[in-house]
Parts: sequence; C-alpha cells; structure tokens
Amino acid sequence: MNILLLPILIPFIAGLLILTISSRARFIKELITLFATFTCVIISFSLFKKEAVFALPGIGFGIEFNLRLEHLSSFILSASTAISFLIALYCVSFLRSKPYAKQFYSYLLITLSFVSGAVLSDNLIFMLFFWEGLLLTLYGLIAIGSKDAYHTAIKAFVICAVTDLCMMLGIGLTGYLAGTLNISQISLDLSPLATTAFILLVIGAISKASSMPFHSWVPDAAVDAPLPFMAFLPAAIEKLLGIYFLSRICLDMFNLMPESSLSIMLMVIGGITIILAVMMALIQKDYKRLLSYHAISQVGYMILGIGTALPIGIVGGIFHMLNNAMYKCCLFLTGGSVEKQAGTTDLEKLGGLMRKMPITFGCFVIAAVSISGVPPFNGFFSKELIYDAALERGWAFYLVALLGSFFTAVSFLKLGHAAFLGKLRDEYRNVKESGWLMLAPMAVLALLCVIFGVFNAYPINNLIQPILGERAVGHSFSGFPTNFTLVLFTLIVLAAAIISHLIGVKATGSGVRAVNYIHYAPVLSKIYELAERKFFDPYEIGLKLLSALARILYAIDRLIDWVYEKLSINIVFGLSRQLRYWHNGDYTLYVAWSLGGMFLVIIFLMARG
Amino acid sequence: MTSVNPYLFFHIFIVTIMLFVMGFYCIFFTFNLVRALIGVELLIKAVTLLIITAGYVTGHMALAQAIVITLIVVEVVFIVVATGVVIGLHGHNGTLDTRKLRNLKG
Amino acid sequence: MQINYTLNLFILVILVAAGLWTVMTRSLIRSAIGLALTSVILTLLMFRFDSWLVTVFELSVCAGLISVIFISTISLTEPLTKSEVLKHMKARLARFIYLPLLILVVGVGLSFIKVNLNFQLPVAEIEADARKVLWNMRDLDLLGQVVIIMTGIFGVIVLFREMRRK
Amino acid sequence: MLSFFITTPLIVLMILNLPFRSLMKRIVFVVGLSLALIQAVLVALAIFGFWDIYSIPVSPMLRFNIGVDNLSLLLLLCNGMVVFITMLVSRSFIEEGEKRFNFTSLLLLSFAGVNGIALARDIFSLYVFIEVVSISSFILICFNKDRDAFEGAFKYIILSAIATIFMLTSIALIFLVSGDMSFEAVRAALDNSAHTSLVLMAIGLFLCGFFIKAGVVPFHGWLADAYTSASAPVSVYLAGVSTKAVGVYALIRIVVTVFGFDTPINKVLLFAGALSVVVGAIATLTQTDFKRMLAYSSISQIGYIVLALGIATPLGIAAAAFHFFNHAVFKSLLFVNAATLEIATGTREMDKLGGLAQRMPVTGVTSALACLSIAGVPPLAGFWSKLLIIIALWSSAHYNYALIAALASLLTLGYMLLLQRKVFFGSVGDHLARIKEGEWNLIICAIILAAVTVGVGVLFPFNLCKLIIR
Repeated sequence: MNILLLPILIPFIAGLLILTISSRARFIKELITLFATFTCVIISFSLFKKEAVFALPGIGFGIEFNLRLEHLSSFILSASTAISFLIALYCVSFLRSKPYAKQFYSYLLITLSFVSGAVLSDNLIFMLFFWEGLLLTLYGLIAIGSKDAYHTAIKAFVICAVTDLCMMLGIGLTGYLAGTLNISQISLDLSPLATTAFILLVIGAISKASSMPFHSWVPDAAVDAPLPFMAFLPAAIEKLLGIYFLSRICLDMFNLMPESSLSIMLMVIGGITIILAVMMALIQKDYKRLLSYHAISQVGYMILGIGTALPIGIVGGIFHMLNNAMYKCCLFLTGGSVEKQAGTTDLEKLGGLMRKMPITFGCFVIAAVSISGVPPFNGFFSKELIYDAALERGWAFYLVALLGSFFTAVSFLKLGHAAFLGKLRDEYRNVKESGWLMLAPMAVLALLCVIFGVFNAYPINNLIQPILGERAVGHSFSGFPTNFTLVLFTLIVLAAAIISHLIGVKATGSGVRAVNYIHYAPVLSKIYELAERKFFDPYEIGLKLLSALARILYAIDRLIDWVYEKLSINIVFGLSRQLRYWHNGDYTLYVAWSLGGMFLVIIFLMARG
Repeated sequence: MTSVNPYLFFHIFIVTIMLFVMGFYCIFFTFNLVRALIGVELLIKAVTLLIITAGYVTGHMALAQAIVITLIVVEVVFIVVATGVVIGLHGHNGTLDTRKLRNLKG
Repeated sequence: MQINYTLNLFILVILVAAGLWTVMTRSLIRSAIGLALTSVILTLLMFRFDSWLVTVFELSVCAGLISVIFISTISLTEPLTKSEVLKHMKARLARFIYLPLLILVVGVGLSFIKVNLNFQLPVAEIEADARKVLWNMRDLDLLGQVVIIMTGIFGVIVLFREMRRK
Repeated sequence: MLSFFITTPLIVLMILNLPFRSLMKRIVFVVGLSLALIQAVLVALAIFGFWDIYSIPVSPMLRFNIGVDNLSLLLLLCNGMVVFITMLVSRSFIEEGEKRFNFTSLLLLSFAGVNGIALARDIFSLYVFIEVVSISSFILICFNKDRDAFEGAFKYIILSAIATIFMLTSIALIFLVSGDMSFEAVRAALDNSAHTSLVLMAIGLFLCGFFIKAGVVPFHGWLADAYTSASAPVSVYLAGVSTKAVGVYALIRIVVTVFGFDTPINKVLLFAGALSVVVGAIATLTQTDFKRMLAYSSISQIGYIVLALGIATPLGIAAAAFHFFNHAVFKSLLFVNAATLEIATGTREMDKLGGLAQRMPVTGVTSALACLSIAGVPPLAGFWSKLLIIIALWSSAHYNYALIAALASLLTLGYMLLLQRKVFFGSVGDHLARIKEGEWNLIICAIILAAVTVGVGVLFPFNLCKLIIR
C-alpha cells in the first residue's frame, strides 16, 4: 500500500462505512468522520513539500493510473484536508439534530477522497474520473438540504455536467495533440487547435471554481443546501480544485504568454466575474446568499491574477485562493452560527447580535476585513499583488479590481451592520453564543487570516513562489507592498466605503438599506458623472439606474438559467413528441422505413463502391 | 447442363425482383393478416429460387440443395408459429383486419 | 439448347403469373391455392435445374403442408362472407390495380439495364451427392433443424393446444 | 467440448420430455436454472483463464464446424447469465405446472440457439440459429396470450421475416461469388471479387437484415412494441440477450470476421449508429410506460454499439464488445426492476408511481445503479465503455460523432434521472401505501446484476478490458 493511496482510500472507505451504519448511532459517525479527516490531515502534512510518484499498471491507450505528488499538489492536498477536518468539527455541533447528518458525513468524506484523487492524479483520464465523481457528491450534498433542493441540485448538476463535457473534449484534444495523457509530460505551445483545447480545459476549471457564467447554481444552493456544504464546497474546496487545475493548465500544460489573447480572455472573465457578482451581492437581503455572491466574485480576482500570466499576478492569484479558502469558509461558518442560534439569516430581521454572540462577531469582523482587503490582514496582501499585475496589463483591469474591492467593502459593512449592530429585536433576546465545537473552527480560520496577513512572507516564499519555478527567480513578493501609490488608492477606497456607509445609514437609519444609497457615492466617477449631467437628483436617479442595471444583470443571470433549464429541454421534448406521433403503431409504416433504409444503404454502398 | 447461359441467370434475377415487388406490395397494401403472411411466403419463394439458381450457375448444386432443405424446414416452422399468432389475434379482435393492430404506439 | 432456354423462360413467365394471381385474387382460399401453385411451378424450375432432392421437399412441404396450414387457418378464422367480399372488392381493386403495371415496369425496366455479368464464377466442381453434403458438411445446420423443429413443436403446444382448452 | 454448448440443452430437453411427466414438471425449473448457471460460471472461468475451453476432447461425430473466440465467450457468458435471471424472474410470473414446463423448454431451446449463434463459423448456420432464436422469441412474447402480446409478436414476425429475406438474398448473392458458406471462404471470395456491385448489394442487404433484427433506427419499428407487450421475464430475455444475439452480436461477427472494414461500410455503421443513439434517446423522454421507455433506451444503447463498431479500429471493436456486455447487464437489471414494479403495483404507467424507493429499497437502489451505469457515471461499468467509445471516436478523427455521442450521453443521463424521479423519488401516493418489496427471486436477480455492474466498473481497468482487447 503506497502512502499516496491513503488520502484517497481512507475517506472513501470511511464514507461508505458511514452509509452502512444506522442513522441512530450518531457518535460513531461523527467519530469516524473526525478520525478519517484527521488522519488525512496528518498524512497530508507529513507529505507536505515532498515529492513522490506511484504508478499502477494501466489499461493501455495512454490511460495509466499514475499518482504524482509534488509541490503544488501537496500544498492543495494539505489545505483541502485541513478544511475538511475543520468543517467536520463544525458539523458535529451544527448537524446534531438534522436528519441528513448521515448522508452529509458520508458525502463529505467521499468528496474529500475524490478531491485527493483529482489533485494527486497525474493522468488526465483518472483526474477526469475523480472530477466527475465530484459531480455526484455535489448533487447529493445539495439534494439532501431540503425538499425543494432537488431543483437546485439538478441545476448544479446540469451546469457542471455541461462544462465537464467541455473538459472531457479538451482532455481528448490535449491527449491527441500531446501524444500523452500524463500531465507532467504535457507541454504544448498554443497552436490554433491547442488553443481550442486550452479554452475547453479552462471552461472546466473555472466552472469548478464557479466563475461567471457558470455560477448561477451557487446562490440557489446557498438557500437550499445545508450550510456546511456552502462553507465546504463552493467556498473552499471547489476554489482550491478549480484554481489548482487552472494554474496547472496555464503553468505546466500550456505555455501561456502575457501578450496572448488567451491571457486577455482570462482577465476579462475575471474582471466581469468580479464586478457583476459583487453588484449582485450588493442587493442581497440574505446572509448566506450575499456571501455566496462574494464567493463568486472572489474567483474573479484569482482568475484575473493567473490570467495576467505575470509572475506577480500568478503568485497573487494563488495566494488569494488560499486566503479566500480561509476567510470565505470562516464567513460561511459565522453565517451557520447565526442561523443555528437565531433561526434565520434574513438581514431584515436580524440585528444587534454583537452583544449576544461576541466571538462569532469577532471572527466575522476579522474575516470581513480580510476579504475587504484591509491591511494587515491576508486579503490585503494578495489583492495588492493582483492589483500590481493588473495595472501592468492595463489600467482598466486595475480599475475593475479596485471597484470590486470597494463594493466588497460596502456590502460587508452593510452585512455586519445589519446582522450584528443596530437594534436587537425582541424575539432574539434569548439568543446565545454557539458551542465551542462550532466556534473553534471559526476561530482557527480567523486566526489563520491574521497570521497569513502579518507573517505573509512565510506562505509566499515557501508555499507559492516555488510553484512558479524559474519564472519567479529574482523576484520578491513578500512583505509590505512597495508600491505605495497603490496602497494609498486602496486605503482611499476603503475610507470611501466607510464614509458612504455612514451616509447611507444616516439617510435611511438602517444597516440593511444603507447600501441602496452607497452604490451611487461619488467615487464611482463614471456613473456619477453620467448621472449628474443628465439628472437632478444623483442619488435617486442613480438608484434607479443601478437597480435597473442590477435588474438587467439579474435578467442575464435568469437568461442563462433559462437557456440551461427551459430552452434546450423544450426543444428536445418537442422532438420527442414528434417521434411519438410518427410511431403510430402501423406495422406497414415500419416496413416502409426498413425498405427505405435498405435502399439508402445499398445506394450509398454502390455509389461509393 | 454443362454450359451455363448467363442470360438465364439474368432473367431469373429479374423474376426474383418481380416476386419481391409482389410480396412487398402484398404486405403493404393488404388489410388481411393471412394475406400478409402469404406475401412473406412469396418473398421466401423468390429467395429459394435465387439460391437454387446460384447453386446451379456456380455448380454447387449439392450445397444449394442442402441449404434449401434447411430453409424449407425453417419456413414451415415460421409459418406455423405465425399462423398461430394470427389465430390468436383473431380470437382477441374477432377479425383479421390489420388496421386493428394499432394498440401499441407512441 | 434453344428449346431448353425457351422452356425455362416460359416457366418463369407462368411463375410470375401465378404469383400475380396469388396476390390479386380476392378470395383468401384462392390466394392460398395460388401460393401452392407458385410452389409447384418453382418445383418445375428446380427439376429443370437437376435439384431432385429439393424438388421432393418443396412439393411435399411447401406446396402441401403450408397450403394445408393456410387453408385450415382461413377456415378457423371464419373468412368474410361473399357479400362482404363483394363490398370490399372495389376498394381492393383500387389498391391492387397498380401491381401488374408495376411488375411490368420493373420487368421491362430491368431487362434494359446492362448488368455486368462477368463476375468470377468458381470452377464447377464434380457434383457430389446432396445427401452426403447435408450429412457431412452441413451437420451444424441439421442440429439447427432439430432445434427449430422442437421449437415448432413447443410453439404448436403453446399457441394451439392451450387455446383449444380455453 | 464446444458442441456441448448446443447439444447439452437439447439432450436435457429430450430427457425432460420422456415419461414421468409429473416428476419432470417439478424438476424442469431447477434443471434449467442450473444449466444456465453452469454455463455462466464455466464461461466466466474460461474468460479469466482458469481453464482452456478446448481442453476436453470430444468424439469426431460431435465435432461440428464451430469455433470460439473472446467475442463468442462474451455472448456465451451473457447468455448463461441472462437466461439464469430470466428463469428466476419467471418464477413469479409463470404459474407452476404445464405452463412453466413449456416456458422453460422454450427458453432452453432459445438458449441453445444463442449458443449456436455464438459458435457458428458459417453464414448459413448463423442464419439458421438466428431463426431459432427469433422464432422462439415470437412464441415467448405471446406466451401469456393477451391481445397486446399477439400484436407485438405479429409486428416482430413481419419485420423479422423481412430481415430474413434480406439475409437470404444476401446469402444467395454471396453464394454466387464464393460457392461456399464458411466465414473464411466467404471472406477470401469477397476479397478476391474486388467489390463488384453485386457484392456491395449483398453486404448492404446483410447489414440491413441485422439492423432490423437489432432495432437500429430506422429499422426499429417493432422493437418497442415487442418489448412492451411481452410478459416481464420475456422482456428481460429479449432485451438482455435475444435481440442482442440475433442482431448486434451477429452484426459484429459478420462485419469483423467476414466483410472486413471498408470505408463505405464504416460510414453506414457510424451514421446508423449515431442516428439510433439520438433518436432513441429523444424518444424516451416523453414515454409514460416504464418498459417502453426502457425499450427506446435500448435502441439508443444499441446505437452506441453500432457506432463503436463503425470506428473500425481495434479500440472501437473492443469498446463495442464491452458496451455489448454492459448493456446486457444493466438493461436486464432495469427490466428485472420493471418486473418487480409490475408485480408489486400492477401498473407500468410512470405517472401513477412515485416515491417507491422508500417502499422498495433494493429495487430503488439497484435501479439507480443501472440508470447511472447507462448514463455513464463513474465508477460504474457503463462509464468505461462509453469513455472508450468516445476516445475511440476521437482518436480516429470522427470528431462530430464523438460530439454526438457525448451529447447523447448527457441526454441519457437526463432521461434516466427522469425515470428515477418519476418512479422512485418523491412522495408515496395513497394507492401505493401498502406496496412491499418484491419476492426473493426478483431481489436476488437485481442484486446479482447490480453487483456485476459495480464489480465490472470497479475492476475494469485491470481485468475485463484487457481480455476483450486480446
């Protein structure tokens, strides 16, 4: 038994084991889950920064079961096992009274197994195998959430299946071009055909990271699926996996040049994802749904960073992925804490929970300032790296990133204000702080946010820089950013966010509604100018404009949904009904088809012969 | 017998095709189950003729005869089973009309 | 030689005529008899091709047994009365009137096509006895015949015997 | 040894027809069951190399012109397995006594016929055994003598007769060229004749005959009617092995061994296969009858096999053979589930069912496994064969067909989830409140087949594919 097989086999067997145990034996399941995930954590940390290769006899045709551990995969493996362990710990308390606890644990473990498999596989076909396996657990994890979760699960399944299909084709094409399916041996220049393969693979990767336009299931899942699922898959694991594969594609398998149009394509996708998702987030009135749009928006930064194809951008993107896994996971866990204790996540109803749940609030604040990019927390450093790279490739990208940052800050001010500050409603008088099992993972993640921020030199120099290999030689990315102009801009933006929030609160007297006005704060110069030139009341008109914009974005969002859900299905079902009509039960018609077919076949053969 | 006239084979080929047309026409345009089976029988006759001729033309008459004998056995069993089904249908429908056979569709 | 050839042609023509009658005639019984007639004419042709063993089979089984099966089926299923036949006649005629025309067109049209007949005929081997071929070379077919006859027996048991009980 | 595969069922049947009818009627079920099981086990052992199938000497009298290769072994294995399952299922549907005796005898005859198809090395013998299987299928379909069964059987008879005519015409034309019927002789003759129009016509007619028997679009009209109208165990048999043997196996055999691959033939196969895949998959979507839906899905899956055959590379043929085996397994499994449902609820209308997974856990789970396997979800068996098909298509530069195959597999997933949702998920209606799991024999069938699907899927990379490719 090779040690590389353990992170795949242990969770898988444990997951299957849990399915066989009666759903009444709760402690055994929790124990098994914790034990299995903890073992995986230990194994993956012991494998950390080591290199190993393991090959089983294959079946020929280039399909070989090769496992390969090297720097990047060991790093992703450690991160995903650690997060799985923390989520499992959290679930012990969170899922205590839930009927679906058994399935959840089991799917979680199987997911972990597939993730380990996908990260460790060196052969594209086997990676695809694990990758597709994740589809199943994704479906299962969403579907167990509630009675209506079925639709969301189907939606997620369909979207991911379509993109996985693209990836399958991409893998076929890559294998055809490179002559091998082993990732470590593939190194392609971007010929036209290779570009197609590249795009197909990128579609698979960014869809796994739920970037636009493949994101639309995430907000729905935020409402329907169990909350730990959100913290586990969309917030952390899928980002790790998707960005891992994206960086594999861009760094190892294809030689992506900074000047190429593909790089610009990636950056445009990143920019659009940042701005559109964050704008959607602004208008949300639900804790979890708001977070879920941020989960999408943050992917944009990573894609933007990697898409620049500059060493500094790639470092920033990967560092951001790591940071995002921490603070976004932490944020979702605080959401779960609120949901568990207060019984709702509706921001209109919540308020003033700061006194009742101080530790949760503290974790929330740390994670929120991290995601908003306040120094000296981790999000600040990764975002600065990305800004630097984006500015080098074009000021527009920088502007978009900065704008996204502004909206992020504004929406988190709104969220924090609405949930934790303000007036406490009467029905929440008796709310208490969560138990330590739920607080511990949050606290650990929040602590990590601080550590990775203050001591950012360690992760950047030791974890991320080696991934780039030769490209990063001679650069230094750690420490406080050297370009103070950029830092200044960032600080200005943050300050502006706070000011606009205060104005909004003053205007409306409520944290939730504060944001409605802040959209149109003067910092958004373009929109502001436009509004001022044409209209009297910049706030009111701007509100209408932006809400119209938001509505259009919403419509686009729905349109994408509609294409996925309705249009294709209607066409296919129409055809199906037509076929039913033609099978009218008359055997002479069938005889006629057969004779017609026979004539066609013979005429074709004779004409070709 | 020793010399084979290629034109004879050609004529037989034409006759076979004519029999095919008759058989298929019968299957298509009749409204009677038994007559549809008679159409099938005509088709089998045409094939029998073709095989025998092929044996005769190539000089493998023994093999052709062996094949046709097996074919006749198959044909008889086929017809017996088919008429059994027709009689069963008549028992259920009370008629031999093929237009009553549209219960299964879609 | 010429006489043989003409005779063969004549047999072919009456074969077509018999087939046509089988399809066109309006009485089912006559149709079955027409089938038997076609079989007999086919037997004539086989006889002219020196296939004596098959001739016996074709005469006894096809012309005899199958006609009996058909006729008994027709009598079992109470065919249409004469008045009904007359009623359907016109519609039948409208459907089947095109057949002779079609046959004529097919026959004449095909005889004008120049078919490439110079395919490689294998050397005619010395004629072996059909029975020997059947027993020695086609033994798997014989096994198949046994299976198929047993299938037929069970078919008769399933389809006919239980029916009579009902 | 090989001839025992055909002669043993015959001899057993003759012994069973001796006097002592009452005794024979009692043991016939067990005898049939064990015969099929023995064959399945023996062949499986032979496939995995535990013994050599030629090792037992036989007297020259029983040495027919037969031979075996891996493809034949696969069909022999499927045959033993599916006939075993069919007999077990029939226990719940065919009443004991005279009826079961006749049923089992017919099934054994058909069993011998399929073995004959697997072993035949001669196109006319192949035809004879195809007829054996077809005719016994006709009788089996109308075994219960209801109206629809007769109708389905009659449609099958007419279309099958036309297929027979096509094949016999083709045999006559080939006879004209080769003068002999054995595979090698025909192959040699066809190679020498340089594909004159006569030969091409013969090839086309033969292909069309098999297309009808297999139910490839547009030759498929009879298939859904026959499958739907037959009684439950017969549906299992028809879908599992009967039509597969007479149509698909014979097609693979003839194309690979006799005709050889040629660009026009490949194009015909690819096009017909792709058409079946798409039409079958689309037609399933609006079906309301459980079995009819499965029948159309069969058409779609047969399309995959034909498509894979049309690729004409060794990988393609291996994929076709592998999908052939998988299809026999999971489609019989689904029909077994259909049988369980029919006996438990008395209906096959999917709109009247729902939420049965709670009431019938084994049926629900095995059916879900089969559905996922058909849809090609890893790590089940169906995933591997579909993957191989798509890889084979892609690597031989049939990109458009690869795309069609991949999209259709998405559609497959869609309709299988639809079926699963309509029947097994959701809430239980009041009229289904007292439904219980099926009898033990049905459950055993379902579990065996599900185990095979999962087992083959998990062990595939190391065992089965190598064997098929070899």
